[in-house]
Amino acid sequence: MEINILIGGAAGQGMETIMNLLGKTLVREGFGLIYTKDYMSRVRGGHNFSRLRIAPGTPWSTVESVDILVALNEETYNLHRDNLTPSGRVIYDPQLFSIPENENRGIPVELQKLAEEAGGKVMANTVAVGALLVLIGLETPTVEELLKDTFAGKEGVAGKNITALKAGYDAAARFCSACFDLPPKNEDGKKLFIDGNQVLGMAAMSSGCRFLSAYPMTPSTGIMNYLAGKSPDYPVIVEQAEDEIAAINMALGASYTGVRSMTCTSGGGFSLMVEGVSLAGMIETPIVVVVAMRPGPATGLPTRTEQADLEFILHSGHGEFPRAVLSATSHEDAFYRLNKAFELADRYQTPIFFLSDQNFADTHRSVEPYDFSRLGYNRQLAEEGSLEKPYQRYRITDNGISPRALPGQFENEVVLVDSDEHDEKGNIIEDAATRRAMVEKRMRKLDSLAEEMDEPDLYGDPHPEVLLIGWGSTYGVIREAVDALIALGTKTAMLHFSDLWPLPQKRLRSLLAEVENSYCVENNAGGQLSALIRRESGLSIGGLILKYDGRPFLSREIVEEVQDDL
Amino acid sequence: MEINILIGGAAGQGMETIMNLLGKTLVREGFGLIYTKDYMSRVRGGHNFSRLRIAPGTPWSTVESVDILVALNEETYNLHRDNLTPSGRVIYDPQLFSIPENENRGIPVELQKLAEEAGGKVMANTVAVGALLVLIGLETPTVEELLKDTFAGKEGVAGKNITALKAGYDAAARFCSACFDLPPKNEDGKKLFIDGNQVLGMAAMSSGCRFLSAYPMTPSTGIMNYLAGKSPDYPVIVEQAEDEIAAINMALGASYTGVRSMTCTSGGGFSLMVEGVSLAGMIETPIVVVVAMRPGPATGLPTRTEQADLEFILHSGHGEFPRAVLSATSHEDAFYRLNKAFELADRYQTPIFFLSDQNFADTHRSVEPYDFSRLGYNRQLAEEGSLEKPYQRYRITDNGISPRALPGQFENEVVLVDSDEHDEKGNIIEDAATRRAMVEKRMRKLDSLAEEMDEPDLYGDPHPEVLLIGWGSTYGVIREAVDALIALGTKTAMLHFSDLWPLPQKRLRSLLAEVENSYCVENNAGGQLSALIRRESGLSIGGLILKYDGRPFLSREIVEEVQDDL
Amino acid sequence: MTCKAEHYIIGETAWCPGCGNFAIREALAGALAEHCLESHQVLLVSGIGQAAKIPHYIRVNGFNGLHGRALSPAVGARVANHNLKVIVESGDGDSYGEGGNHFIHNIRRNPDIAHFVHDNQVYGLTKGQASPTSDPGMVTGVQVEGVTVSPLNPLSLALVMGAGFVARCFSGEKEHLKETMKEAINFSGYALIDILQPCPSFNKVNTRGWYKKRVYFPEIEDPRDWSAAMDLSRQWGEQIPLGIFYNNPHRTFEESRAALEGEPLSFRPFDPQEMSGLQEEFL
Amino acid sequence: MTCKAEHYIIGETAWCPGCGNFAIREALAGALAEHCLESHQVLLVSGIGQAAKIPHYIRVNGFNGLHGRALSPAVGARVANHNLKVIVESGDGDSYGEGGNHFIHNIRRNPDIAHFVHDNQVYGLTKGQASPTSDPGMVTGVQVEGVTVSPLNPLSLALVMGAGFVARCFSGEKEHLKETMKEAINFSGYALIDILQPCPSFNKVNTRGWYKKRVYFPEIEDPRDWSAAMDLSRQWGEQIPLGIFYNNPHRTFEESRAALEGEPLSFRPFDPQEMSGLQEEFL
Ligand SMILES: Cc1ncc(C[n+]2csc(CCOP(=O)(O)OP(=O)(O)O)c2C)c(N)n1
Ligand SMILES: Cc1ncc(C[n+]2csc(CCOP(=O)(O)OP(=O)(O)O)c2C)c(N)n1
Ligand code: SF4
Ligand code: SF4
Ligand SMILES: [Mg+2]
Ligand SMILES: [Mg+2]
Repeated sequence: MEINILIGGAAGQGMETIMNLLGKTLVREGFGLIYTKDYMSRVRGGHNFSRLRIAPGTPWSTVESVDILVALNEETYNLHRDNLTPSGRVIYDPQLFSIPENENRGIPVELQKLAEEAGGKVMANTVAVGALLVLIGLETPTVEELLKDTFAGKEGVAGKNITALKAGYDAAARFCSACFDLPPKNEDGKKLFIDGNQVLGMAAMSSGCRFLSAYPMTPSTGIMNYLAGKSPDYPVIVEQAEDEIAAINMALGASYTGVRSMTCTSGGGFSLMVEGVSLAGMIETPIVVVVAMRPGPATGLPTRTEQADLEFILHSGHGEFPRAVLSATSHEDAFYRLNKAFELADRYQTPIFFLSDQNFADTHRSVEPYDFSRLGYNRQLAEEGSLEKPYQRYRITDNGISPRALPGQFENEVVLVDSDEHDEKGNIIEDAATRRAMVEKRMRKLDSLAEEMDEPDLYGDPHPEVLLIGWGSTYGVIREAVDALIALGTKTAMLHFSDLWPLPQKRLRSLLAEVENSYCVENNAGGQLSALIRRESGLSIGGLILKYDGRPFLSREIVEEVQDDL
Repeated sequence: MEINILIGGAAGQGMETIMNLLGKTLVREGFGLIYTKDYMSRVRGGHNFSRLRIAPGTPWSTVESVDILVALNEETYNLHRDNLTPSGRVIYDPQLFSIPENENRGIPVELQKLAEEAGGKVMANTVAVGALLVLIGLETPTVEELLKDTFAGKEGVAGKNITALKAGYDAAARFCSACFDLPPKNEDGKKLFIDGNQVLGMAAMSSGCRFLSAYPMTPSTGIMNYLAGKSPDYPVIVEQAEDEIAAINMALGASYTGVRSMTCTSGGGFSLMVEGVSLAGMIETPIVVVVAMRPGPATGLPTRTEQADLEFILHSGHGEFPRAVLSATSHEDAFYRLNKAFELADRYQTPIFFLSDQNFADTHRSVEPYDFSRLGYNRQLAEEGSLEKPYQRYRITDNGISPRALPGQFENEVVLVDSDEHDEKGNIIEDAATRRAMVEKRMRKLDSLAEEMDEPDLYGDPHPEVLLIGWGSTYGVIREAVDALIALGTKTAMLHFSDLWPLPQKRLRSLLAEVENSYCVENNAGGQLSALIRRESGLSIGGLILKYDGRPFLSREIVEEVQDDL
Repeated sequence: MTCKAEHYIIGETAWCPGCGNFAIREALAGALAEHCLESHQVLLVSGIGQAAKIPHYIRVNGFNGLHGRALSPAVGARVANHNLKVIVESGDGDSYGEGGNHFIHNIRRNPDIAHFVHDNQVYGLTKGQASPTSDPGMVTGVQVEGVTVSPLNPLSLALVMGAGFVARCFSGEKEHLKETMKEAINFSGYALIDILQPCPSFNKVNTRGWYKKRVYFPEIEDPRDWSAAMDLSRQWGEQIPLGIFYNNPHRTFEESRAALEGEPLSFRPFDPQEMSGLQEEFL
Repeated sequence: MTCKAEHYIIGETAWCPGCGNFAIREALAGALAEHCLESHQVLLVSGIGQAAKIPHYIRVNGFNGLHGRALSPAVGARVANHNLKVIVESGDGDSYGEGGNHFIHNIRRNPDIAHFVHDNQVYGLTKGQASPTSDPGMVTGVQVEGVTVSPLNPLSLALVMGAGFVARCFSGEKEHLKETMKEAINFSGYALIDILQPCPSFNKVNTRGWYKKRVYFPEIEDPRDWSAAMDLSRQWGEQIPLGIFYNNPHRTFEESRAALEGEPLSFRPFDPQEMSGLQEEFL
C-alpha cells in the first residue's frame, strides 16, 4: 500500500524536474508523500538520485526498497537494482543501456528519442514522468494542467511537453499499466508540496523579514533563492555579501536601524560569522541566523547531511551572552518556529539560531497549508509615551530587556550601540561596577528566555520501556522507528526537541526517571545532545545511536540498533 | 614582612618604565615579587596603575593594601589613598598637587623638575625609582648597572638617568629612608623577571616555532612583539597578517610545508579563526593557537581579564575533530606547557589550543630559570625507510595518526591535503564508507590524546573539607586563598587544571567523592569549567565563585566567599 | 535646533594631546552644522581603533561595531532607513586592513555613504604596529626591521574600484576638510575622504610637520577625468596633493532597489496574515 | 622523469563537459612539463569551487584549503620551504570575492607565487550566482533582476596594488595560456593571470563564442609601462585584450626576510637546548 520510486542519473540530467512534476501532481491528486535528494557536490556527472515515497497519511521518511527505478544511466541501474522489490520495475532508455530480458522487469522507454520527436531533448524528463504515471495508474490531466501553469504564456512549450508526456505514457503502457497500487488519498483538502528551504523562506517573508544578507552556501542557498525570488514583488531586500562576515554585519546594521533581518549559511560560513554573533550579543541587537548543517569539518561533504554543529553554535562567539537555539523538526512545525525565532529576537534583543540541515532543507513533503494567523509580528519597540528621555539604549531593567528605540524614531533622541562594554547610554566604560551590572543585565534575559522554550515533543507509548531522544530533522524518521518498534512489541516513545537552548528539562527529567532504556539518536559522531543534556541536567542518557556518514537515518537502522542493544 | 607598591597615573606617563626598572632591580637583588597591571584601552590619559608586591618566597598574587603609593597624578592619590596602610607613604610631585600635611604620609619629590635638571622630562620615571629605592632601603648600584645595560652604547643617556635616579633618591631620603622592611631574600640563585607573554614567546622560540602569523590584539600582542624582536637574530619569521583569517591560514600553510607554526590572538580575533581551526582538524595539520582571553562579548574590555572563552574554544569550528586545550597557570609551568602544545600538535596532527588571559599575559613574576633540557622537539615526520609508497597522507592506522611527510621531502612523492572529506590519498570522496572510516580515524586520536593530559594540580590539605577547583591564571590566587583558609582553620585544598581537554578526571572523581564543599573558582559569569566537568563526568560541583568585572580575583575575595557560604 | 557645531560635540575623548583626531571631529561637527542635520537623522558607524571611538564624541546616532566591519552595518542601515544620513568613520587599519574586503566590495555596491578614514598610517590603539598605509621603512615593535611591503594607496584603490567621489584631506587643513566633508555628505553614492592625520604617539615619521611641508592643493580641472584623478592619487612623497580628485556620481545601491522607493522599510507596517498568498505556488 | 605533460594529468574530473577548466589544466600541465618541474617540487594551492578542485587533477603537492583562502597558506608554504614552486589556482569568486582581502594584501607582500584565476564570471559550484566579475545585467537565482553592482576588474586592481606581473589569458587560447603560465611561474614575485574561462553550465552571457569574438592580442611595447598596462587592463566589451600587460619585478617577500636565505626553514635542524641563552635578557 505504498510506492517507492527512485530516480537516478548524473548531475545535470534533470532528476529534479521529474520529481517536482511528479510530486506536485501526486499532491494535487491528494496523495501523501515525501521526496528526498542524494546528490554530489558537482554540477554535471557523478551519481545523484532522489527517492519519492507515496504512503498512507504523509510518510515521514523514505526507505531503501524501490518499487520503480528510473535509471537515467546504467550506473543507476547497477547501484540500485539490488534494492528493487520482487515486483519492482525499471524505466530506462534502451538507447543508453540494456537490461537482460530474463530479468523481466525492464520497461524500456526511448526517453531521448521520444523527447526529440516531441520537439527537443530537454523534454526527456517529461517523457519519464509520463511513463511513471502509467505505472502507478494515474491519468495525465493533472500534469498537463501543471505544465500549462509552468509554461504560462509559452503555449508552444507547454504543448510540446504535453506531447512528450503522452509519448512516455503510451510507451510504458505497453509494458504495464497501473501495476502498482497507490495508497488511499488524503481527503482532507489541498496540501502544499514544499521543501525545507522553501518553508523557511516563506516563514521569513511572513514574519516580516525585510533583509537577508548572505553568501551562497549549500545547503542554505535555497532560502536565499526563495527570498530573492520574492524581492521584485515584495518589500524585501536580498543582498549577496562579499563574504559571511559582511553578511552578518550588514544584517546587524539593518536590524539596529529597524528591520527584521536574517542571515543564512552552513557550518563553514557560520564559522566566519561568530564574531558578529558576539557583537549581536553585546549590542543587544536582534538577529536570526539560520544554519543549514552539513558534514564537516571544513568543506566536508557539501551536499550531505549532519547534525554536528549544535555545540559549536551553542557556544559560538567569544564572551558570554544570552541566545536561543531552535531547530527544524518537520515541515509542519518549522514554519511557525522560524517565526518564533524572529519574535524571540525582537523580544530578547539577542541572536537567535535556527538549525536546519541538508536533510530538512532539501526534502519535499506534502503538508497542510499553514495558518498565517498563528504568526506573530511584535517588534517590541519603544513607544513615544513611555520613553524616558534622554533615551538610554541599555537601561538596566529587572528582566534585563531595555526599551529599544530606532535611529530616527524620536525627535532629538539618538541611539548609540557599542561593541565595547558600555553604560546605559551606550558609551564605553571600564569600571568594574558598570561592567558587572551590564553582564548581569544581559544574562538576566536568560531567565525569561528559558520560560519561552517548548518542551520536547512526546510521541508513542505512554509507559515506554525504550525512549528515543532526538532533535531537529530526525523527527520523522525516529517517529517511524517508534511506530515500528511498537508494532514489534517494544513499548517505545520518542522525546524530540525543537527548542534546544535554553534546554527545556521538565519532560526529560520526569521521563528519564521512569524509562530504563534511553537513547540519543543523532546525526553526528559525538552525541552532542546527549552531552548537552548531561551538562545541563546531570542526567545520563543510556545509549547513543549515531550516524555520521553524511546520510540521513533510515528508520530501519534505528529499529535495528535498539533491537541489537536490548 | 612584605611591601606593596602601587604606581598610578595617566596612560603615557611611564608607569611601566618605573616598574620594570624597580622590579628587575629587586629580582637581581634576590627578592621574590609579582607585578601586575591595570590599564585602560587608550594611549594617553585615563587612569592606569600597577602593583608590585614583594614578599617572602615568590608571592602569587597582589593585594589591595598599599604601603607605598606613587601617585603620578592627583586622581591616583584620590582613588587609592583609602587602601594605604597606616604606615603607608605617598610619593608625589608637589608641582602637580598637594597632600594635606597633617596626613603626614606624603613624600613630595619634584619628579619633573629633578628630571629636567638631570637632562630631560622623560627621566621623571627614573627619579621616581630613586625615591622608591630609598624608601625600601636599597642602594642604587643595581639600578645603575641596569641603566648602563639598557642604554649600552648611549653613555650620555645612561649617565643622565643615573643623575636623575640619585636626585630622586636624595629627595626622598629627606623624608624617610628604609622606612619599609624588605622581606628576606631568596638565596637560591638568580631569578628571571619576566611576564606571561614573554614566557610564551620564549617557549615558542625554544620549541622550534619558526613562523608566527598574527594580527595585533591586546592582550596577545606581547607574544608577537617578543618573537618579532628575535627575528633579526634567529630563523623565525613573524608576519603581521591583514586579518586573523589570513593569520591562521598562513600558519597552516607553513605547518603543512614543514615548520612548527603558531598564531596568537584574543577572543575577537579568534572568532575569525574558527573556520581555520576546523580546516586544521580536517587536513590534520599541526597548529598551536594561543588565545589570550579578555572580557567579551565583542570588543568588551580590551585591556582586562576574563576566562570566558573556554567553552567557545572547546567547541570552536564546525564539524567534529580532535583537539587539546591547555592553559597557562603559572610562569613556572607555562613555559613547558606551551612546548607540550607544540609536541602534541606534531604528534596528533590537529589544532592545539593554549589559553592565556590578560592576567597572565601582563603579569611579571620572579621565577627560577627554565630547564631547556626538559623541552621536546619531536617532529614525528615520516622517515624514508618506513615510508610506504605511494605515500598516502591519510593512511588509516590503529591510533588514527597517519605518517606525515612534507612536500618536497621525498623524491617523486606528493603530499595532498583537502578540506573536503577525502580518501587515504587525500582525494575528495563522497561515499559513506570512506566518510565513516575517516571520521573514525580522526576521532580515534582522542583516545591516546586523553592519555597525555596531566591530572590537575592538587595543593593543600590532604583531607580537605573545602575543595577549590580552578584553571588557568587563577592558580596563584587560589593557592594563596587555600593557605589563608587553612590558616583560618578550614581544611582546604585546591585542584587546579592546566590541561583542560580532553578533561582529565581521575583526581576529580576521587576527590569529589570525599569532599563535602566544592567550588569552581572562575573569572567568568557562567562557571564554564563547572559545566564542562558536569558534561564530562556527570559530577556536580557544589558552588561557584565567579568574578566577571574584568579584574583578576583577590585571594581575600575567594576566602570571604567560602566563609560566607560555609 | 540651532545648527551650531558645538551641538554635536560631546564627551571627553580618550585621544592623546596633539592628535589629529580632534581637528577631524571639529570639521565633522562643522560640516553637520552647516548642513544643519538633526542629530537623530544622522548615523555615524565605526569599527574599532582610536579613530573609531568617534561615535562617542559626536551627538548623533552611533554604531560602534567590530574592527574592520564599519561599512557593512552602514549598508544595512541604508537598507532599513534610507532617510538617515550615514557616515562611516574609522581608522586606516580598520578600513583598509581588517576591513579591506568590505572596502573594495562596498565601492562596487555604491551605497549612499560618506566614508571618512582617519589615516594616521599606523595602528594607534594597539600601540603602533604598521598599518596598510605605513610608509616603507617605518620601524615598529612588530616591523622591527622596518616595513617592507608596498603601502596601499587608498585613493588609487578607490578609483580603480569605481568610486564616484575620491578625496584626500589633511587634519591640519581643517577648513578644507570641513568643506570636503560637506560635499561628501551631499554626494549621492559612496564618497571616500582619506584624511591624513598625524599620530604624535606612534607615527614619528609622518608627523604634522612632515605633512604640512608636503601637502598642496592642485588645480583640478575636470573632477570627472578619471585618469587625471588616478595620476593625482599616485603622487606621494615630496608633494602630496589634497582635494577632491574625482567627483562623478553613478547609480547608487539604493537606486537599484525598487523596494527602497518611498517610506523607509523600518517604518512600514506589516501584517503576517496578508502574506498567506505566498503558499499558493506550492499548492 | 620525462617532463611530459601527461605525467601531471591525473584523476577523473568533476567538471562539466565543454568547460574551460579542461584547457586550463592542460596548459598548466604543459607549462610544468616544459619547465621540467618535478612533481614533489611543486605545490598547488587552491580554495573551494569548481576551479579549486584542480589539485586533485594535477600530480604535484596539493593544498585544497578553504573558500577564499588559497593565497594565505601559499605564503606560509613559501616561508617554510622557499625551494618549492608555489602556484595558486582558484576561481574568481574564491580569489576576488571571499578572498578579496588576501588578494590585495598579498600583492603588497609580493611573495614568489604564481596566481592563476579561473575567471568564469560566475559562482560555478554553488550553481550560478553572480561573482565579483559578473557583467552588469546578468540574471541569476539571487540576482533575479540582474547584477547591479560594478564588476571588479582584477587586472586594474592588481596593478593598482603594485603587482609586478599582470596578465590576461583565455582558456580558448591554450598555447598562449601555457606560454604565459611559464613566464608567470618563472617570474620572481607575485604574478597574476586572470584566465577568461567559459562556464557552459551557468554563464550564458560570456560564452566561448562571446569571448572568442572579442579577444585580441595587442602590441605591448613596454611591459614596464604602468599607465599603458592600466589602460589595457581597463578595456572590456567589444575588444578584450590578452597578454602580459605588465612585467616589472621588484623585491619579493622572501628577499626581504634574511631568515629565508639558504636552506628552507622546514629542513633546518633544531635543538631546544641551544636556545637557553634566550633567558639571559630576563636575568
Ligand atoms: C578582530 C580584531 N582584531 C584585532 C583587534 C585589535 N585592534 C583594535 S584597534 C586595532 C588597530 C587600529 O588601527 P586603526 O584602524 O588604524 O585605528 P587607530 O587606532 O590608528 O585610529 C586593532 C588591531 C580587534 N579589536 N579586533
Ligand atoms: C566560507 C564559505 N562560504 C561559502 C562556501 C560555498 N561555496 C563553495 S564554492 C563557492 C563559489 C565558487 O565560485 P568560484 O570561486 O568562482 O569557483 P567556480 O565554482 O566558479 O570555479 C561558494 C560560494 C564555502 N565553501 N565556504
Ligand atoms: S594613538 Fe595616535 S592616533 Fe590615537 S589618539 Fe593618540 S595620537 Fe591620536
Ligand atoms: S559549473 Fe561551469 S565552471 Fe564549473 S565545471 Fe561546470 S562548466 Fe565548468
Ligand atoms: Mg590608524
Ligand atoms: Mg567562478
